[in-house]
Amino acid sequence: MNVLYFAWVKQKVGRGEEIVEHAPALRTVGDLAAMLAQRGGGYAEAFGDMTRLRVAVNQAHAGMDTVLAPGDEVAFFPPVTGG
Amino acid sequence: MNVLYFAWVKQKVGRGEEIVEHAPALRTVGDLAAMLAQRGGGYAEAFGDMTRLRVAVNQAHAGMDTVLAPGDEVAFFPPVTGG
Amino acid sequence: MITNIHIQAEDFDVSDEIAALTEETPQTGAVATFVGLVRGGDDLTALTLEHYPGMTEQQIARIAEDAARRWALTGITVIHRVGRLTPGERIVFVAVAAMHRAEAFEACEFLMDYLKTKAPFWKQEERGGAVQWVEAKLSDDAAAERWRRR
Amino acid sequence: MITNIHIQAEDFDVSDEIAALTEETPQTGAVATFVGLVRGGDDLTALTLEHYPGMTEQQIARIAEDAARRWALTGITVIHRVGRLTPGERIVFVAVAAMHRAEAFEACEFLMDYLKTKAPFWKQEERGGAVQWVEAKLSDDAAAERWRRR
Repeated sequence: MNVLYFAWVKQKVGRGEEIVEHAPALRTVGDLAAMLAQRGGGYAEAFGDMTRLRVAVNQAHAGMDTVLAPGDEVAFFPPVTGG
Repeated sequence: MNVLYFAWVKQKVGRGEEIVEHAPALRTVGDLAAMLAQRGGGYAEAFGDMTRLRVAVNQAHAGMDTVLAPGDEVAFFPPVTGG
Repeated sequence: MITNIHIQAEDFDVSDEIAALTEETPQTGAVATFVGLVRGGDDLTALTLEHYPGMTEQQIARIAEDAARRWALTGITVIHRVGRLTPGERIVFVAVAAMHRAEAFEACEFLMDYLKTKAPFWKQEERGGAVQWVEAKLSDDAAAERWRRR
Repeated sequence: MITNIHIQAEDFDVSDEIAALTEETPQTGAVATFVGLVRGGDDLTALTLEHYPGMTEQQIARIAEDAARRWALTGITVIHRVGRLTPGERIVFVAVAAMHRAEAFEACEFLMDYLKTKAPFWKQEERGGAVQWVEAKLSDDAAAERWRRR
């Protein structure tokens, strides 16, 4: 899966995107976020409080219980502040 | 008094403005309109049905019962159709 | 509050007008504008617009003052063209600058509703060879009327 | 219905954009536009905007389609700038062309409310030397929410 980060999420994890292998333990977006939080450091900061984050799967708004599949594009970002 | 005509009122009476001497018989806008209607021809056509006309005295919207004074600017025109 | 009101035969440039309105008001964050065009179709050849010089400018200035009292605005520009205009040409322009967008939108719509119904302009239509004065529309009166209740 | 959507670092010209939108739609009588500017004051030095390439364009296209279903429109242009912008610079532009003004105004405001609340853009503020991400505003959410009830 291609995992993307935007705004302060990108700054905290120190990168804009990375490849994460799909696995049975990463059934949902929530599983992926918990795994990323456990990496510690900037990841723990970014994913420590998931209420502060929004997520999209394959460029559509998604939730913590959205089920993941191999090849998915998963993006984590703060609430949008456009215009 | 300076009497102004706009749009089809101007076309019917054949002029854009004229001087009408203030007189005791022309106490109100209604008196002036009735006098103009009695001239016949285009004036009778323009002033025959006053419900089709709007009036301004000294550039402020007025009515048939608005009282006239020497030196007033009186304008007759159809309902506006701007923009 | 900057207010620009022009009744003119000449065309105008929307970018220039917005720039003139916002250059001197650094607190402006939002500009809502409206451009009215001569609508083609129905065999329309041209419109000719007439106004009441003096009264028209005065009425628009009063409406602009009213808008500035109702909403927190930083600037208003109103341009209304007169004379003969052909399909596709610009007739009317309103720009309202404000700190925030809700105020800019509301005031812009308010000004347009009043221009359409209260400002002394008269419109003549040419279709083929025939020329006819446009009748006032009730839908425009209703649009202007809703601002009274607020 | 013409739809133009651009996410770009470059500035744009409002007159050119309106002309491009109306030239091919002779039935257009009304163009409502909105220009959002970087508001000066409060020591703001600059804004930096980031977006989600691909998703942002797609979301805006969907919102434009939604607007075209709700109102009788002839064209929509949305331009949103990204990158670093200083006070007075244009950030966002929406133009809605329609036969009549009420539809143009409503759709323009609708698109702006959605751009502010739903489209994937993130804004960073520079004040003096300090840089900070802007938090989402509840007032913007409320503005977008009102369109649900219609």
